[in-house]
Amino acid sequence: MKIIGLFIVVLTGGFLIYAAADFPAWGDPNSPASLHVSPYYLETTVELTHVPNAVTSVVADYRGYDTMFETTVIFTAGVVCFFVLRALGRKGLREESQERLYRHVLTGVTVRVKAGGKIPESSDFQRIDVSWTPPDLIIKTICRLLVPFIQLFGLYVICFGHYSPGGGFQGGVILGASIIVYAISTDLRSAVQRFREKTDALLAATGVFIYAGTGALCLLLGFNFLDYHALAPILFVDRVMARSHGIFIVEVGVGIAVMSTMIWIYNVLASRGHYDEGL
Amino acid sequence: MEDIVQTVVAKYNYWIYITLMMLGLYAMIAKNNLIKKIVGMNIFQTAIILFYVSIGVKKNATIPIMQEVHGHAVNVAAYHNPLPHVLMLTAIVVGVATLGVALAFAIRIYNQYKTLEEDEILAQIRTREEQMGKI
Amino acid sequence: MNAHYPALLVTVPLLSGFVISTAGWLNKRFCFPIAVAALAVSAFSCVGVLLQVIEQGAVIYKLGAWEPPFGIVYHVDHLNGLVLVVVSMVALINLIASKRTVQEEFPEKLGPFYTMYVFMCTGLLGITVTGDAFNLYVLLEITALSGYGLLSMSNNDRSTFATLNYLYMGTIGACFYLLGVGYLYIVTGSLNMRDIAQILPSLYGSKAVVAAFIICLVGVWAKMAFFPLHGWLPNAYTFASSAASGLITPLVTKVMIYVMIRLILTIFTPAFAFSVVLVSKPIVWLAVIAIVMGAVLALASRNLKKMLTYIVVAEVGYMVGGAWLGNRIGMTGAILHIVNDALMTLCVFLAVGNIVYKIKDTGFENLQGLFRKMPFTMGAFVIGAMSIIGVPPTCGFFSKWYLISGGLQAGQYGFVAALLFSSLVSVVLFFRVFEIGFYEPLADHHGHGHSAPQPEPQPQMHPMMDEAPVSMLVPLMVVAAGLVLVGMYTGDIVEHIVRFAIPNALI
Amino acid sequence: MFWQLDLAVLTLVVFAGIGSLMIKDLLGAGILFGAYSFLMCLMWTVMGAVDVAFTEACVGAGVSTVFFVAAVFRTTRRTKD
Repeated sequence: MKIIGLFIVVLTGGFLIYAAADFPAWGDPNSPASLHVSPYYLETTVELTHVPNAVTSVVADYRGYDTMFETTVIFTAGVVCFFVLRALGRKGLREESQERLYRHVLTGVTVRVKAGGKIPESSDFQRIDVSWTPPDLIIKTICRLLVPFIQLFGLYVICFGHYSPGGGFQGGVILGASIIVYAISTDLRSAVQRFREKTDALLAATGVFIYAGTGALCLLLGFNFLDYHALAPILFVDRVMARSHGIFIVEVGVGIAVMSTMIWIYNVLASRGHYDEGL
Repeated sequence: MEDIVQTVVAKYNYWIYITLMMLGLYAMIAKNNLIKKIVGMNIFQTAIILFYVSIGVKKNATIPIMQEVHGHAVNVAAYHNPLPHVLMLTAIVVGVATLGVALAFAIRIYNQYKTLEEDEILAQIRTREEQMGKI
Repeated sequence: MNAHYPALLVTVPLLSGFVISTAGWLNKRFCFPIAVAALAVSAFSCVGVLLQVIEQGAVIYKLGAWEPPFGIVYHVDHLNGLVLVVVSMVALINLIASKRTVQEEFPEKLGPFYTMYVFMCTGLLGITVTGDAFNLYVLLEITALSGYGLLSMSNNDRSTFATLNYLYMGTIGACFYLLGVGYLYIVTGSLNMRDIAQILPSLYGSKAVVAAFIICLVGVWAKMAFFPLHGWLPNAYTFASSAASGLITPLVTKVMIYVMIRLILTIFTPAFAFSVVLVSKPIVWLAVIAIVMGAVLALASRNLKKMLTYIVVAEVGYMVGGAWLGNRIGMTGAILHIVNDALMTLCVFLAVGNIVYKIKDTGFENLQGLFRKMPFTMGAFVIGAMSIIGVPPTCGFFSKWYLISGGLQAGQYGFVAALLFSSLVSVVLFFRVFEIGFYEPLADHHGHGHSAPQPEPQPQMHPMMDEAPVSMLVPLMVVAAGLVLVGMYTGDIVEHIVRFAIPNALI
Repeated sequence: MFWQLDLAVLTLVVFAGIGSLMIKDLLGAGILFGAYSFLMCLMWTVMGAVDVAFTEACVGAGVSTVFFVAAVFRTTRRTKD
């Protein structure tokens, strides 16, 4: 296999290098790629959409249709991970049918409960992971302190995408990362308690639905799909600002979808689909 | 000397992207471990992203965020080409989506076969089939 | 609303996907009806847009109202209009036919299953309808990801590993396509297919354009399982659940062949593909090897479903070879075969789905006495098999006829011989199945507990008929009838649709 | 922009990529892949693709690495190659 692999790789690489000889020089401002379509975006982004960041305006407006599917790709990935790994119902393992560990908080004694066993109803017993390490005060405190700031930054990135690098996708990932950090620093169960799986899945669907629904709304108002001009009478602004606001609405949708999907995928992967024990 | 350096620099990005891409492709074909293959797959994808980003570069230009707000015409040559950046945002997202799905499959396969090595999995499948055939 | 058909046919399934996903968490009963409604609307729009195309020529839809080279446009002409109708119909029929098996296999995960199902359809329809090279890539990934999800879960525990291999291959394919688009972009600066086609003629000498063409082709071949890159297909499709293989087997390879034809005809134009790059002869020979290999491997397999997947590999060879013959008749045959092959693959896979539903396994040793047990299913299976073999009243005959005459006209006798050889092998293959199912006596031991062994009073008069439920039989019958109907109206399809799908430059 | 720096980072990227494929420990491979992504993100910042770099910093160096670590934690660190 290694020899075949090497052969294919050398062949393909040689072919690509051979073809690269005809490329325009790196960084040439007069290359065809820089002259044909892209100047239009740079010239008209402020004039037509009021968005100085050309990348944001192209992502969410000129080529917004791509981005809608891009968000759908992420959502699909979440659905597929859930579908493949998540253990549910009779095929899946209910909590009682599994061996699990509890810790008696007052004495520090660890109790192993065999499959099918029950624990006395008492708040003294705390469920712990199989590979449990005592909670580290420093890590726990710092992560708790950090989480709100990470979230604030994520919101800033989503809202300020018009004027600086960033936007719905990056902000969404940062927001998702804040919950993931919380899940890692404490344990998965307490993170899931704050952000339930159902909420998560519904939010993910809602986020993408906001995007596609905005497009469909434009269509219902008699314009083409995703033509944000249509939103002008609803948002009480002129047509150019309508584009700007349309981009913002869409970015928020992307942010929500990406955030929830990232958390969803992490939870499913880290708990092997059981949603009980994480990293 | 300056000229040679210039020509190397002019296409250096393209050589690197081809190197990385071949690295990823080789890992996907020749590596035995499923997670290593997934790493190779991601290297393969980032190499293509590097290629696209290299297309968008203009010398002595700045990031594609407009500075003058109103009035005079935009000097296009002063800003990098935004279109490849847009395309690659999508490609990165697709990359992480594929990564998540691939890892989910890897975990599921590990649950079934208790190994991530391709040859060991294939051996297990073969023994199982032989047993099925006998029974 | 008429003007919005091209947008509706993609976005209605897309939007329904989110609703289905939500319904999966709230009330699972609604998942199936929503999916049916969405795909029905989509199929209706597809037919509507095809009628528009036949009446008034190509339909252009600007998404976000941006002008073509700057924004994304949908460009529906006769070629993709035809493929759209086929894709949406096949998806709808399989959805209805597979309701029961899905409910039994994934009772807890109906929501995710139907979400992935409609996303798969969205992706396939989007690939077909789009006029933008990069948009095609994104949709390719949606199709691929939801396809991995659908294929990976089944009662067979080998499916996940087979799907992971498909994922590696599929990612390589998609990345190569993306790279090819990048090569095109670096020399033309455009992503719109028709815009690229206008810029390209002045660049025919460029090595980068040739490289772009070949890289795109290799990527698409990896996705359609063309001969040297076909390794992932048989396992991934064999071990999948019936509902998933009924959707994916007929459609994914065909849509990828559509993409290849679109590359040849629209982006690079026939003049470039057949005259500037001299690769058509080697590709036809590769197709010959694909056909022969597919036929031989099908002969060697002892499982009905696996045998059919190898036939799919051979059929891919038919279409790639036909498209690369470089003449009008061959191209007509290839386009016609996209339609016919989608239908006949659907037919046989629905029949296999019914068989799996009743006897759980498709190994040859379990098929004994099937004709007596499931006469309607096997009747439809026979029609599908006849079509694959190429027996006249069914549609398979006509496309094969076009392919053979195209091969003769181009002087590619190897291709003609491979087609005839593969037809002969198909005869052997299917008659072996018929023989097992028809003549051999009903084995005693294969009741899986659903019918208690009791003395049969009149075994001859009342054979143990144990047919699949009506909800699975009716769609199968519809498809089988469709095979004959499409065969009868082949002349009209060629006259009114396929003829206009091929540019006049191709003689 | 210094092209020397550029070349150095590009070369480092290749080494990080090779390293993540050669190392005989899957956790290490995941972490090195994170380093690779981060270097890549530096490259793209230098090239002026700030949005892409930002995304890669969040996704490639951040979430992807976490996914890798989670998957390795739930499977095994052992690898033969």
